[in-house]
Amino acid sequence: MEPINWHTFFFLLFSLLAVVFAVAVVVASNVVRMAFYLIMSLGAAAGLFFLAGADFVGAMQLMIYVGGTLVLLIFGVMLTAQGPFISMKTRGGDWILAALLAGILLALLIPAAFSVPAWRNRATPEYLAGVRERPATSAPLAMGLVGARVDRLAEADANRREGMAGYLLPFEIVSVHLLVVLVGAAYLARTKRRATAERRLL
Amino acid sequence: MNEQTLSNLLPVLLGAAWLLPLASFAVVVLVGPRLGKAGLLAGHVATGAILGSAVLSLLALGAWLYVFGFTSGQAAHHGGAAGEHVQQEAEHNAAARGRADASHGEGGDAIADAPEAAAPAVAAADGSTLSEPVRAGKRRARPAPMVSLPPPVKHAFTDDWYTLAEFGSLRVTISYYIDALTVVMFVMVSVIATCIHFYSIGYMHEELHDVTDHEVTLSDGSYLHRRGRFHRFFQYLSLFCFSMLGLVVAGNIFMVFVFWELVGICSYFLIGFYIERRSATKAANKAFIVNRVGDFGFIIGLMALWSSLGTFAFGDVPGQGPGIFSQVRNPQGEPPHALAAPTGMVLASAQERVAEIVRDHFNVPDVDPQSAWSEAVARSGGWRAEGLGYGLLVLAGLGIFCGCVGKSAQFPLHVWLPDAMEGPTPVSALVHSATMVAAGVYLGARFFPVFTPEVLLVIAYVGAITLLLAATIAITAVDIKRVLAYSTVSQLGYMMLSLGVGGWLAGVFHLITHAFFKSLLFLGSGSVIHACHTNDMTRMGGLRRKMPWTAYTMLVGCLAIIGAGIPFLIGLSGYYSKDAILAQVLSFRGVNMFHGNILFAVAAGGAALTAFYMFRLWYLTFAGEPRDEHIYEHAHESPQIMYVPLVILAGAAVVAGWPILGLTDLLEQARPLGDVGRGVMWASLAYPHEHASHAASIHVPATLAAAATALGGFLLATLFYGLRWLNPNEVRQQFPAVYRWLWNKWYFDEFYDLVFVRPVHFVAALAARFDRRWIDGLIDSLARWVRGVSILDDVLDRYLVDGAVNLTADWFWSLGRGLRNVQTGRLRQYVMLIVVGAVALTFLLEAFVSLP
Amino acid sequence: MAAYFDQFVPSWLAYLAAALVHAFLLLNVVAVGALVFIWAERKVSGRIQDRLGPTRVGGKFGWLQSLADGIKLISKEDTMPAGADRLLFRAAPYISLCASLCAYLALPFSDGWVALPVDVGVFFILAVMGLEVFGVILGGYASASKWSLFGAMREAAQVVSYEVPMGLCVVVPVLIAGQLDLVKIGQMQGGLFTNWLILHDPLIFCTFWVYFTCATASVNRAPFDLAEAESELVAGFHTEYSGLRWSIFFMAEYGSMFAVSGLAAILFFGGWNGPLPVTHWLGLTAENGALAGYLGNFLGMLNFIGKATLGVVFMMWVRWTLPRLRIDQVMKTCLKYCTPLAAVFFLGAVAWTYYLPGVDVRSRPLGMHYQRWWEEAAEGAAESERPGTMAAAAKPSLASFVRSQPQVVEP
Amino acid sequence: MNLLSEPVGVSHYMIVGAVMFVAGVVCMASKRNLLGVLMGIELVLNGANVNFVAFSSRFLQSEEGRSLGLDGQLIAVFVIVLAAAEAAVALAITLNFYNNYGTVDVDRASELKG
Repeated sequence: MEPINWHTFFFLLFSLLAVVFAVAVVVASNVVRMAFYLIMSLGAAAGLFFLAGADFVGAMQLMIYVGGTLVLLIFGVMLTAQGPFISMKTRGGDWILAALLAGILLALLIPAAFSVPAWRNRATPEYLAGVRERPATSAPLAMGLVGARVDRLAEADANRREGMAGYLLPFEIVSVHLLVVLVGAAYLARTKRRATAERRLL
Repeated sequence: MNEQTLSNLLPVLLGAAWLLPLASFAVVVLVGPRLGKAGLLAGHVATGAILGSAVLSLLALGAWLYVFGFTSGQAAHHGGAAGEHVQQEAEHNAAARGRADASHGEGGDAIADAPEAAAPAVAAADGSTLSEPVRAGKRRARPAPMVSLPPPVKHAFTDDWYTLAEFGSLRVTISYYIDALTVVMFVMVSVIATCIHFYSIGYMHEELHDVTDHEVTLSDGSYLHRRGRFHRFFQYLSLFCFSMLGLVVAGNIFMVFVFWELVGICSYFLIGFYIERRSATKAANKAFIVNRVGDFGFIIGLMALWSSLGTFAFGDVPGQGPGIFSQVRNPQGEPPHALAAPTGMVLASAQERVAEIVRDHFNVPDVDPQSAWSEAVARSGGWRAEGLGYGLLVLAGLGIFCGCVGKSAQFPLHVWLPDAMEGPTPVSALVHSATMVAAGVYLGARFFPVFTPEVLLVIAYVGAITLLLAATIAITAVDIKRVLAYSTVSQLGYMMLSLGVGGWLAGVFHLITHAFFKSLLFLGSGSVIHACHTNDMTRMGGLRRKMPWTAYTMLVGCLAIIGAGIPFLIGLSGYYSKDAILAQVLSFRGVNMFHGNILFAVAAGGAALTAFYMFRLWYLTFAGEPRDEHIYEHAHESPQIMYVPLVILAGAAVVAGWPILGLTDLLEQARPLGDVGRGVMWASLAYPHEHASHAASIHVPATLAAAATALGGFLLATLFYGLRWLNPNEVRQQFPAVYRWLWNKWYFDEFYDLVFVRPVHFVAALAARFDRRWIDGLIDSLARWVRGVSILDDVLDRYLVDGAVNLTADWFWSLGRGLRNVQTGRLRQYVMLIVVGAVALTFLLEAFVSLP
Repeated sequence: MAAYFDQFVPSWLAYLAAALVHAFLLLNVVAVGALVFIWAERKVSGRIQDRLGPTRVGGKFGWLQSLADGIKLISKEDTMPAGADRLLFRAAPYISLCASLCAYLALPFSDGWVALPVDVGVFFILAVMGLEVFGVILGGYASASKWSLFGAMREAAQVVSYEVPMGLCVVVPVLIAGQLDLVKIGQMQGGLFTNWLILHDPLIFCTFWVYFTCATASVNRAPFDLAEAESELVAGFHTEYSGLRWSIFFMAEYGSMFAVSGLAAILFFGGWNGPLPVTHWLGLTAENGALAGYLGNFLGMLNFIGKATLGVVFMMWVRWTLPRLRIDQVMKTCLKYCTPLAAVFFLGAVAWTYYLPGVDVRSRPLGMHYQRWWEEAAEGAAESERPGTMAAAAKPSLASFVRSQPQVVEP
Repeated sequence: MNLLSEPVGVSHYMIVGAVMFVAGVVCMASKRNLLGVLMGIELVLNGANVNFVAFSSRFLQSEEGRSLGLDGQLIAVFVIVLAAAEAAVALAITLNFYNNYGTVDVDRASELKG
């Protein structure tokens, strides 16, 4: 019996969770349950990120994405706890169309995942032994965001050491974008009028 | 300080004094309503500005006195009629006697001493010089003092401040002409205006908040309710002062005209201040339109002057040609400053002869065309002797005087002034004393050297008619302000009469003194109206107990206007000036018996009437028992800010004429150079020198006549209204026709209505009918034609152009209708389409693009 | 440990066994800790209210009171409302407990004694602790009771709001340390207590109090326990829960309390480093042999647990001292006071480290030092036989980027 | 146990990403609930993130230097941040939608229908 590769084991575990809960999101009709499944799926994806060595992205995924989805969940509860909207069943025809679509897309994407030979090559134990156990990711990431690519300093390939400019400008743009979005969202979400009987009839 | 410094200093001082009210006007126009509560500060700004003007004017006066003192080289011998000058007078009389002795038989110089005796001699005398020999005789008779006398000089500074435009020889400039008259007028205008400004702050306080005008009834029966216009009132006052000061300081006749019109428009604004009242707007319109009639003559005079003289300037502006005065009265002539038709006018009148000369010169080759002009000028002396050009001079004088008639409300155009009482009372005071009507007399005085004897006689008659007319109307008037208005007209008649009989100094002197006591009287009447809320004297009475300050200051004003005083000793200001006028008329009578008799009778009668109606006013208002208890109950003394100016003005009214103050001496410095001379058209018309009136033989009877008439009028008024021994109603019933005649103001308004307004309406109706029938018809037919064309155009547009556009639009419409089926608005469908599109794109890329 | 087991059993089994042992230990820490804290809570509340608290079970101090409670809870009937969403109702307590436990994955108990040495430990703990509210919401919703739903919504609003100032507060020590790795942050504060970050500057001192307030609120403790306000909502989100499921919620709560207190201990109070470097003086360091290192670490762990327990006791003290706030007061406290304060402290700390880089009171951890990642990178570049131009050229330009980072000097 | 003992590669991650992506797309396409559509979007974005992280990982490559390095993680971070922004706006729109229509059924929102 070959020794269990724990990395693979956890990959399988998390990927299974992610995939199953993603499909569960599609299948479920209760909004709160959908949100629950979604959080599970996203959490599992965060686990996949940790496995891939992207600690910071994983933590961020947990914090922001899952936190954001949490709010979604609350919305779901608030908007649907009254009863009549708990389940908006998808019609059968839609299911068939969606399944067809999913089939076509999967048929397109899965061959694409294996189409590049380099992507199929796995890390050898020798190579992994050379890679340090847990690379520091947060600080280089932060430096990259403020404009310095310190992770490229130790790059062997001289070509890849070129262009060490980081992501300062995108970072600034995203910051401003976020601010604008928050203000806009706050503005949009103001209570302007209640739904009237006439509006409901529309 | 010397004359040079003064010539630099005065334009600055007076220019600043002139522009301060303009600055205030600008400030109030721009930010008026926001100045203080409801614009209260606007009043303070305007008052501060005019106060500044007054201070600057007084500074200018002080500077002038510092340099020139009270005497001038021209009038060293002049003295007043009062006791302080007895010694001087004696000297003067001695001189005159000496003169008479020395130059007896030499023509008109004898008139100075014995007018009646000398009159035939004068009439027969040579017309070339009349008054000049007086001076000449004096020189001969009293060589010692004569030698010490400097040559005739008049201190006047003139220059341009700014040249607005230059069209060929025409220079339109902002210039100044400053002599003693200008300075005195500045002081008078600014001081009185200052008093009136202060008074107005109190009088106009109602305008600080919303006003309900009980004299304006709206269509729904309610009274008009409007916002207060305090700041606007002061805005107009500032502009008014600016205009008047500009008129006074003006150095050319064009500038005078501009400010003349500005004064007119300001009075229009102020008379129509209560714009919602129909009577106010009508009065404002009347004032404005009647003034336009006078201005029409003014413009004719202006054109006559400029077209022949080529200049607007009064004096000789450095660097330019001679001014109007120098051209009319050539300083280098023989005798100097004698009135003669100027060369320009002579040439203008002799156009045909000049044309002949020019033709001759052009026919001869090799001759400079310019020489034609030189020759014409050389020959102009002969033409002048033929009398050419003199008519133009008379025309110019009459034209200018027309302006004065309009502005000073003289006989044919006097109708606007009583109606102008519709304005607020401080405005009446300003209009009647210092600004509007003073402008006319001021212009007459300023243009005095240009007036020929014929013109002056017209002026004298116009003044006399006005005087009598207004005085008689004033007897029956019951509106307190109207009485004062007619009194003003009457006094203006006095001034014009004085100017007309050659009494330049007396006229100007009366202008100044009258300004003080008339503004006093008007402000007093304003105070009464403020207290009683009515203008009707018949409803007043006994008010002196309620408002002593007003009553007794007004009493001072009445005494001043009737010329009260102890003969030969002392009197109020009116005493001196009216005395001087009567003396002047008497002096004139000495050489022109016929005219003189008429004019003196009118003047003396007018003096009596003045005393009568003024004291009628005072008794009716302040004395006796109250006739309307309600009004009496509510009457009250005005606030301090209103009666303090009254007191100040009363003080001025008392002392302004006192010889010790030297006002006449100061004015004498501004006397136009040269004498009036003798008429050319009416050769019998001769003018004595003004100083001839100082002779005791003229002076004493004049004083006595003035005192007697004033006393008579006063006594009559006292009998009727003070002591009530006589009943005015009985008199009224006895002479109903006369009463009606006077009550209806000699039917002038009706006459004008009949003679001018109705015909104009008739002609206008005719013109309107012509307009409607023919011109409108023509235009209507044109319009119909255009309409036909446009209908055709419309058809083309609708069916051809619109058709093409609509076709295109329909096409796109159907296209859009087809496409909208794709837009289902269903989110999920879109998502699916996106995915399908992405998949299709991938397959297409796979199929047609070779990926690396 | 896996290597140790590998000697006896197949490799995969060895890893499994090691994992199980780790998990058992962790679970015990939480479960036993919860038992102890519940007992302590009763005693503390008793003392504060001038009572004795439990005295009967297990001796004079009632040591076994919690155990007795546990047995009682296990024996109770497990009820579920008829309208409940059965799946979510069951899952909710475990989700809360999982989230609480996950925090311990990255919480170092001593130098290097951490289950999962994550590079972003602080961040990780905050993230997974935020998930605890998830279970509360699901439980509240699934109970199909309006009291539960209200409690859950309150909890959601409160926790989501308090995460903001809490994150801002945590960033301040992180900023000064230049690290997200809890182990390294702890190592930095070795030596005398003056090296503790709370004494680094006045701003971080103030930050601690804001952090503690927010932490109290985020673990749903009084005076911020609106979700279970018994005076208004019966029992809040756990109204319909009973028995073991109910107790699991409480285990999660006490676990979270300990976790946030531990985080505070590491971030502000030097973690496992004592006020005085006793272990160094005794020579109990890794240089003097594995056993000495192990002993030193063990002492450090006791130290750390003591500090965290102090924090928990402090929370209890607060709970029995202060009255409960209204929900609007809770939100106001967060949005109007804590968030601006934390933001100001954050900016102040940035300015402090930027303008006073020389005032660096951070530890010279006696005998220990750590390297900056960029120094490591530069060294790596030099070692790998490549021309050092890149690294040499990079250094000065990088220095300009990192002016705010205090330079490390060799002790 | 070949599956368990073999190390994983980028392709494995990509399959997981693809499944999440497709699940998200299907969710968007089939859910009538606006919140469900939002969840689909989250899934789609997350599927993409999985790929980015996989490309950036050094553990999934056969040799040093093939990975995308930190760029992949940075892009993933940006995606997460933008997803958060998107969620905020989308939730605000949802709230408005609910206020206006009294429901969150996207099929009822057909005012944009041509």
